[in-house]
Amino acid sequence: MPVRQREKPFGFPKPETPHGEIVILEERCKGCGFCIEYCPHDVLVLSKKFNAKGYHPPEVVKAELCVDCGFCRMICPEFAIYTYELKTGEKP
Amino acid sequence: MPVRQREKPFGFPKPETPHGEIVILEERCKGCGFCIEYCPHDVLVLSKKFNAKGYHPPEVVKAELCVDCGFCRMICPEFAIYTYELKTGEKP
Amino acid sequence: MKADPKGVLTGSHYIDGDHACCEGALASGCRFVGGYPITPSTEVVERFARRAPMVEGAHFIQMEDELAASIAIQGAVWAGKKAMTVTSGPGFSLMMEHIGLAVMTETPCVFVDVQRGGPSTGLPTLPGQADMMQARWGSHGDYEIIALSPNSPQECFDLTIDAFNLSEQYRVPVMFMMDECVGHMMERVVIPPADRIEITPRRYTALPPGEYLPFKPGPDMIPEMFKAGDGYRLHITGLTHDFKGYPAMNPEVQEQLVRRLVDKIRLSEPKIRRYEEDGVEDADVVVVTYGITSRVAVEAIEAARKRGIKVGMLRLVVVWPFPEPRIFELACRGKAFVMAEMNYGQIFYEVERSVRGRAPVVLAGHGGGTVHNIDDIVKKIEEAHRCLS
Amino acid sequence: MKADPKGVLTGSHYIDGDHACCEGALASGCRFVGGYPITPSTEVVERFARRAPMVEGAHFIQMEDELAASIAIQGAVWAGKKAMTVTSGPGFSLMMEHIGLAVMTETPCVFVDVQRGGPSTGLPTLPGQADMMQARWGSHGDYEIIALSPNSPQECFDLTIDAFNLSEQYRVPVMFMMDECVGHMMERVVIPPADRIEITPRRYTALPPGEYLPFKPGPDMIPEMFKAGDGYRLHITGLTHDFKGYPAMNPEVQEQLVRRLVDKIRLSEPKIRRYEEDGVEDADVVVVTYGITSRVAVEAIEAARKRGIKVGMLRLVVVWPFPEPRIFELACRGKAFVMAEMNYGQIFYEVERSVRGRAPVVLAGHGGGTVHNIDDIVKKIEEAHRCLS
Amino acid sequence: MAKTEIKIGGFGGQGVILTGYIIGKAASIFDGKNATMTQAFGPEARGSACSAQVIVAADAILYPYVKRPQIMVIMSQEAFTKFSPQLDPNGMILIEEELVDPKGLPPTVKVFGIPATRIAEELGRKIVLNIVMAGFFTAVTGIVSKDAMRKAIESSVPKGTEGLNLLAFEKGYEYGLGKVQAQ
Amino acid sequence: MAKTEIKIGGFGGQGVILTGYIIGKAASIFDGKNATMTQAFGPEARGSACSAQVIVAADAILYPYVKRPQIMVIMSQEAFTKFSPQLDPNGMILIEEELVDPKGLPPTVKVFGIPATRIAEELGRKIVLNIVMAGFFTAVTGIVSKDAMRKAIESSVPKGTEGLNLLAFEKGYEYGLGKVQAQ
Amino acid sequence: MSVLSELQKASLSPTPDFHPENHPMDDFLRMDRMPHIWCSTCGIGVSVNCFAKALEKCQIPLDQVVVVSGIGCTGRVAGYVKVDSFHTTHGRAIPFATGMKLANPKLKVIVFSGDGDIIAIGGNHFINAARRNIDITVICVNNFNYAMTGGQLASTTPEGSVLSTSPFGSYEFPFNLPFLAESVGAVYVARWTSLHVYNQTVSMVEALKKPGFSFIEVIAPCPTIFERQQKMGDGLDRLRWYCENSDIRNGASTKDVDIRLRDRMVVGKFVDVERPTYLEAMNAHYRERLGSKYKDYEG
Amino acid sequence: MSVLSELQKASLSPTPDFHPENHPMDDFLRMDRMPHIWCSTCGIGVSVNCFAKALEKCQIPLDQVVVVSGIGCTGRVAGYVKVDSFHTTHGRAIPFATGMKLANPKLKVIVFSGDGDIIAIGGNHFINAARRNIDITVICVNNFNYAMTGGQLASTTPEGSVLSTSPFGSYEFPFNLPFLAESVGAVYVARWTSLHVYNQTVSMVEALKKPGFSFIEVIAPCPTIFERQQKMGDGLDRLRWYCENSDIRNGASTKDVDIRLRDRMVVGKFVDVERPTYLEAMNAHYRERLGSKYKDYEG
Ligand SMILES: Cc1ncc(C[n+]2csc(CCOP(=O)(O)OP(=O)(O)O)c2C)c(N)n1
Ligand SMILES: Cc1ncc(C[n+]2csc(CCOP(=O)(O)OP(=O)(O)O)c2C)c(N)n1
Ligand code: SF4
Ligand code: SF4
Ligand code: SF4
Ligand code: SF4
Ligand code: SF4
Ligand code: SF4
Ligand SMILES: [Mg+2]
Ligand SMILES: [Mg+2]
Repeated sequence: MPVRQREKPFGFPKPETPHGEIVILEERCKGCGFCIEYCPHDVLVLSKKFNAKGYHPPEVVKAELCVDCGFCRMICPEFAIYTYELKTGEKP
Repeated sequence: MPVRQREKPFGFPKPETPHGEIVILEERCKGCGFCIEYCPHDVLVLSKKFNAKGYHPPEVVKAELCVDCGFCRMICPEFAIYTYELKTGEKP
Repeated sequence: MKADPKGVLTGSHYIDGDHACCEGALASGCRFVGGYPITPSTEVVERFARRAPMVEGAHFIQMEDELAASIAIQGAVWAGKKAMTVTSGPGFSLMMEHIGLAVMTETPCVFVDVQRGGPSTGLPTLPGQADMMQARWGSHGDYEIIALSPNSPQECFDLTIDAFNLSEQYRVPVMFMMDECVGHMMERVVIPPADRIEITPRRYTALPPGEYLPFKPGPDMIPEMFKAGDGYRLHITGLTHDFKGYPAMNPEVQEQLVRRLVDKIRLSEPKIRRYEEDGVEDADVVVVTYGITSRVAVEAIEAARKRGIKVGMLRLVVVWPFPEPRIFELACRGKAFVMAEMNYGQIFYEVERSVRGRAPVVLAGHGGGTVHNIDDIVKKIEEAHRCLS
Repeated sequence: MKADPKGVLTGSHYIDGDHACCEGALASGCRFVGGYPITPSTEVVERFARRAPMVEGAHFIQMEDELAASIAIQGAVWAGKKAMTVTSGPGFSLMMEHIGLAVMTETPCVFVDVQRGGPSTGLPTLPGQADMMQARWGSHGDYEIIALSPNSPQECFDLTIDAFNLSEQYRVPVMFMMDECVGHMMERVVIPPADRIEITPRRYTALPPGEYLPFKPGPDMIPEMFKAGDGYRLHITGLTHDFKGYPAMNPEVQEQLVRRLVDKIRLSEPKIRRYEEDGVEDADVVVVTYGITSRVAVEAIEAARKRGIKVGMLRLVVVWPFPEPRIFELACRGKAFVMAEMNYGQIFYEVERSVRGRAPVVLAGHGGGTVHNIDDIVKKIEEAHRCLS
Repeated sequence: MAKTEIKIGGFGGQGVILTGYIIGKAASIFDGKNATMTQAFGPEARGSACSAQVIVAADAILYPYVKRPQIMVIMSQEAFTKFSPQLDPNGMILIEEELVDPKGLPPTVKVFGIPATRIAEELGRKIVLNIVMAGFFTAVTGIVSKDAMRKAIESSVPKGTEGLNLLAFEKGYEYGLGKVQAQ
Repeated sequence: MAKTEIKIGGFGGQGVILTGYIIGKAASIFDGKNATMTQAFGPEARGSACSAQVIVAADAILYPYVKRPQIMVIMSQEAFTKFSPQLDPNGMILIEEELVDPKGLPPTVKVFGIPATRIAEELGRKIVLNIVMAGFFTAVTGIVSKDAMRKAIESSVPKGTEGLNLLAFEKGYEYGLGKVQAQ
Repeated sequence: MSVLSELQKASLSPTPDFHPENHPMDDFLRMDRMPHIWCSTCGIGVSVNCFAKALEKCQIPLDQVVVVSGIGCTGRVAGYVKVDSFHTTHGRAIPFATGMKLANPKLKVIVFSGDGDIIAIGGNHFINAARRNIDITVICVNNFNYAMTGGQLASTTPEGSVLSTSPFGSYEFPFNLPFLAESVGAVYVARWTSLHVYNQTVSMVEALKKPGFSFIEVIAPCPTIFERQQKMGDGLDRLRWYCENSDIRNGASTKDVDIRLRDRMVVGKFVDVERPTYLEAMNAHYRERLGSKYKDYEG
Repeated sequence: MSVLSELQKASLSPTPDFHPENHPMDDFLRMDRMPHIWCSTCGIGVSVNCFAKALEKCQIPLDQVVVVSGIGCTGRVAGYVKVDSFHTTHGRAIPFATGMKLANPKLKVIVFSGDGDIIAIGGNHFINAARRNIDITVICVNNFNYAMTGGQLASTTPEGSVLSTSPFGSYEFPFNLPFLAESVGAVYVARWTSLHVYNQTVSMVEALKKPGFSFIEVIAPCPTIFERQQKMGDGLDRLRWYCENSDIRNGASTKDVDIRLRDRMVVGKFVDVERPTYLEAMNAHYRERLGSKYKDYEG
């Protein structure tokens, strides 16, 4: 895989400090992998499990690194993932 | 009437030396006056007479000045006028 | 509902059918015209273009082609306006796809076709009546429309109002089938005061968002309407759709939807029906006709009467749906028919069908370019009369 | 004339109706297709696009829309090619103006319409038979065309050749009315050797420039043709035109020209006529049908026969011009009719008209989306049978 | 009065159509009769029409075109050549006498001439020649009332030109009266 | 043999349509029977069809669609759920046994399973699972001849892949023979 | 790029009626029609997502928003967004939208459709609406082919692409859409790929706010057809390709931004100019010509 | 400008069968249809004259020349030129010509029609034929209106023009045709007025000789409608106006050549670039892809 040029070509902003909580609506997912590939902090990986449609939804592996940048949400063609800001120390 | 800017805006070539004989097909003419207005040597004028369609065809007044430049022919929307080159001294 | 006085040019006017049609549209509340020039219909939009800036809420736009004109009006209708487009044969042909869209989405709107000689570019400045079957069958798929045919500038005014009203009543595109002769002929046109003009308002739903289903038919088979911007946030599609308006591509929904689209007009034929009869009751021969030809036919009928033939006339005002039951009834009473129209047989076939073999039907037709020669109709009346004996 | 072997893919193939239609076109000498994709017709042009580079002189172009496709082929025809365009309902609606042009200029060409469910976008991937009247009446002005309807991939091949041949014979656009079911169904298609395929050559004039008049009818009412580039330097127009091809906008020339355009087909109906009958002679009920429905109807007929009703079938191969005389003849012999078609009554009206009240006619119709339910046809057969008693 | 068929011909720019329109309007709106006006169009519609036809009748008018005009108003020689054969042999023809030479008419036809262009020019606007002609028509034919014609003109010509046009009308009308009395 | 109705179901990418096509072609072109194949399309035509229907008969086939299949070839659970209720209770069903759990069938139905995907994978190209299935179908149903199927495959798969495909066919065929003999 | 950082901040925090099983944009979608028909790794859904976000950012009441589509995979967008939405005929979304906008200028009208729809069959409407500067936003998902009908050549297909009607590769030259749009007077023209979700969203916000004819071209993967036929992998592979091969050049001359099948691709905001809209021009014109007789047209 | 001086020299001398009552171009005209319908001082006839001359210059055998028109005053050109000539439907001359040219590439196909025809209703065909670089020459007589139908607003009508559907003056922006043509890939683009007869002719010669889609816009008076409605006098007055107000700027950037009703106007040859034609590209492409199996398509 080529070197990722995240900052430049598609110009999303510098990660900020907030910490994000990730919600994955697994049944909607079509396993495209967009969110996984382009999360700037590699928070997500492809899970092994299948959803009812037969796709592998993403799985959160480094929850603590999520900065609530929203990229995963924006790039998901299925409206299947989103994040929201967690106040420091908060756990939903 | 404004000063004529013949050479420039519509860029027709410098008159050359040959002498032209003018043929006017009066019955075709719709008296637009284009040939008269734009003959570089003012060879033509509007005649007083009417053709069958009720238009005044042009009339040659300074035959000797015609240089067979062909402009009158080219601008006539009715294919009603043309010229041809006369060898020096020739009269058709 | 009464007409909005803003659009009504009350008074007596000496104008042609095209201009009268425009005034009829304005009187009936039409506030959007999407047009594309074509002889002999252009005067309709030319007048609208001139009148629009002075009539509040009215807008005219000349679109880039007839495809655009015939769908721009549908956008305007769903935004809340009453709207029409205006054309002649070649442009009408280009509008066929969008007539189908209006049928499928039940968009009330009016298509004016000022008929000239065809086919193709044909006779652009001369009259024809050969788009009558096209008005009924020109788009793909099964459907029904309503078509009216005026025979004078006055009727161009009056019937344009009816066209808009029927369109709103049945949520169906209405074809207003003029012809060059009626369109370009000047006569006195009397425009009544606004409060004497009856207008059918759009059948907007009173149900709140959430309860309202945009394609659920009412008791008369017709669903109520909404408009964009009113908070319903609904979907309209030319695909086969269910009550919600959602695409549902299966034979069952197709049957439910398209059968209703067809039946809402077919079953209402007795209510939509409109024709004028003269001397039909004791006639031996009935001349069926419409539009400008109906005026010429009257002279032919008078001539034939002078020759001792009992002739009556049935003039179709509403041509589609066709008053098949009435024709059949007359046929059963032993009358012969002459169909007088400016074509080589269009509504003629409907008459032939409707008589069910009970009566001879003779066509007095020609290719257009001018109105009938009176003698030609008289000859056909005689021919039909001979068939009776 | 025999087919050019270059275009003939002799052999047995397992292909669908769309592909077979393409092969039929190639076999009949079609060397130009102007297309625009639309389900369920696209496979015809896809195949042509793939085949063209290997068949000398063949060219495929995908135009920017159906308007363009339907006139590009006419340009190609006047440059000497045999040509067709291919579409489905919505695209067919857009082609209506150019069908009129082809009629008026007597341009031989083929319009393939693979019918789907309508109106409007309707049911894009499901079958319909509701463009049949449109094929006849969809353009403005009066005219006649020829329309064929195949009921299997094999016929998609065979009848496409007939379509081209008729088109050349009569100098008229021919409508090839397939449907989604036939278009997408795979069956064995046997393509004979080229020397067993009969091709009608274009009827080019043998007269030299100067003597030849491009619209002077021959003895069969059909003028001979020329092509661009052959030195005739002639003019072709969609305006009403005289023998020279010059615009002549008056009722007399209109009558001469358009009546001939209509009559050259109407009067040739006995020659163009093509239908298949099965068990009609001693039947009480005749099922009239065409296209895919004719196959379903056979099963219904068998079922009805089992119930003791004498049923026959008349399958229209050529739908337009309609074989009115034959229907009338059968009606006179006391038979009842069931019209089985995938719509709410189109050719049904023609049958109704043709029987002239001599026979009951029952419609077995539905809105499309799938073929008929066999029982539904059987019920209609029973209904028709009851009418007889 | 049964039905009077009128045909007006001339060349483009003479206001032929407007003349027909004014006559039709006068008869139908202000005289309470019926009047149907039609015009001939050239190819498509470039305003090249050069003849107008008006039918005036007390009863409803059915057939829309003029078949055999009883009255012709002719303003150019070309129009004369083209249209005069259609004239009812017992009809009358009104001509712009300086532009039209009415040769070859049956002797039964009544001919009335007026130098309308010259009169119009004298009024300063050649363009009103058709209104002069309309005045002449009113006086000579009596088909429409003078009052109706004046109203029709007033309501049909561009704002600001009513005075001039009514003057032109009166000139033509007077000229016509003179002619009629002379006969 | 009267008429045999066959339905093939699976998910996109399994080559469902090609399987149907090969069976139809084998029967109609190489076995001299008649065979009509149709397929279900999704919205418009994006190749999302996931079922193919084949009717095989000695006589002419009229009604084009499968009404009550006697044979089903099912390669996904979704397809099983959707289509199996249509199966003739006296029919047979061929399944990709690692992908389909054939629950709820009437006891009269004959079920034949094959791990077609695994066999295909063993051949190095998962994509030939449908050809494995076709071999299995040939052996189990006997509707088409082996020879015809081989010819149909040879003339339908991309050039250069004939060998692999025929191998896959044979694997499926052998597996099928074994199953049949076992019963 | 202030909108961008704003966008960033808008990343939401849970509200009192927070239901984790719903997506914050569910309100904007017709959930009763989900799942949508778009294939896995197709780019259309991404643009719908961006569009939802952009609408939220613009704070235009959804009741006033209208989405108009033609026919095609992208044409299905109108069916999924829960605003008043119209799925018209193939190629004619723009004139429908024109009629709608002019009939009620208070509506915010967006045309969302495919390349074939907007610029092949619909080309004439595109150029004329831009010329008139009708106040609508056109979002064109350019997947270089007619996807819905199974993948044919489009007016935007890069030379050399294999499609069902160009089975040996296409030899037609495609349109350079930004150049075309600029030449006919669009006041706002941008191009992004499906990967450029922030930029896409920012452009949508800018376009929605800008009076006049704004145009956004989104280069999107159609893995089922286009990428498969070109052997370019799936949509994810294609996003990776976009990532490596697209150069953001805001303000680039539109003349220079044509697309070749395997060359680097220029994206960015290319045009952002001021010009009175059709209705502004009309009202100004009538006010001047007709004076006080004229009341401004407001629908 | 060598063609120009050539043109000059071509001024003819009497041939043995010289009949002074015939015009040297009579052979090129359908004399049995004369007089044509065009009004006095209309510019259309001037362009036909130039076209006749250009054809003569190119020495293309007239038997191979085809003129295709749509519907309109200019659309009547096809009816008067004595070559194979096709008067098609409104707006569709270009696709007809496309079919003809592709069916027989030996033909020299010229589309001669009006602005409304070619770029209002026919806009989609114009842009797509240019994009494909179909080898035809399009001569568009731009009289700023739909003349044949009595003078309505067109897509080329300069703002402020009074026409029957813009009775108080138009408020739409017109197309800048050279800019549009360039943006979609026309290989040759020039604009002249009816007064520029030599330049027009030279451009026609160049366009006819140039393989690919060439486009010539001729600004022409329509005295009967356009000039009359704008109170600009007759065609002669308008020629005088052109004379004073047009600047020849060959090679001007097409972006800068838009036309305003009463402003100076730029004329000239703006674009002259090389690009393989549709058929050249196709043949090259197939040769490469299909190798010796492929025989060049020649009609
Ligand atoms: C008049 C008409 N012609 C053709 C079609 C068939 N059709 C449906 S969608 C489509 C093309 C869609 O392409 P595009 O707009 O690029 O959308 P995509 O599917 O690629 O998103 C076509 C040709 C149609 N529905 N109507
Ligand atoms: C489908 C269709 N729509 C409209 C018309 C009417 N029509 C004929 S010519 C014309 C416009 C001609 O304008 P242009 O091309 O500029 O030619 P001009 O007359 O100005 O030379 C129109 C709209 C038609 N013939 N066909
Ligand atoms: S919001 Fe999404 S993309 Fe951003 S860091 Fe968190 S998981 Fe990764
Ligand atoms: S972007 Fe959405 S659909 Fe794609 S893998 Fe992530 S959650 Fe699933
Ligand atoms: S050729 Fe014509 S324009 Fe030239 S000088 Fe002679 S008369 Fe004048
Ligand atoms: S240019 Fe021709 S038509 Fe005009 S005045 Fe001269 S000869 Fe007559
Ligand atoms: S076919 Fe292509 S454009 Fe359509 S939904 Fe699938 S991937 Fe997307
Ligand atoms: S109307 Fe205009 S364009 Fe037509 S011929 Fe007359 S002057 Fe020329
Ligand atoms: Mg696309
Ligand atoms: Mg023009």
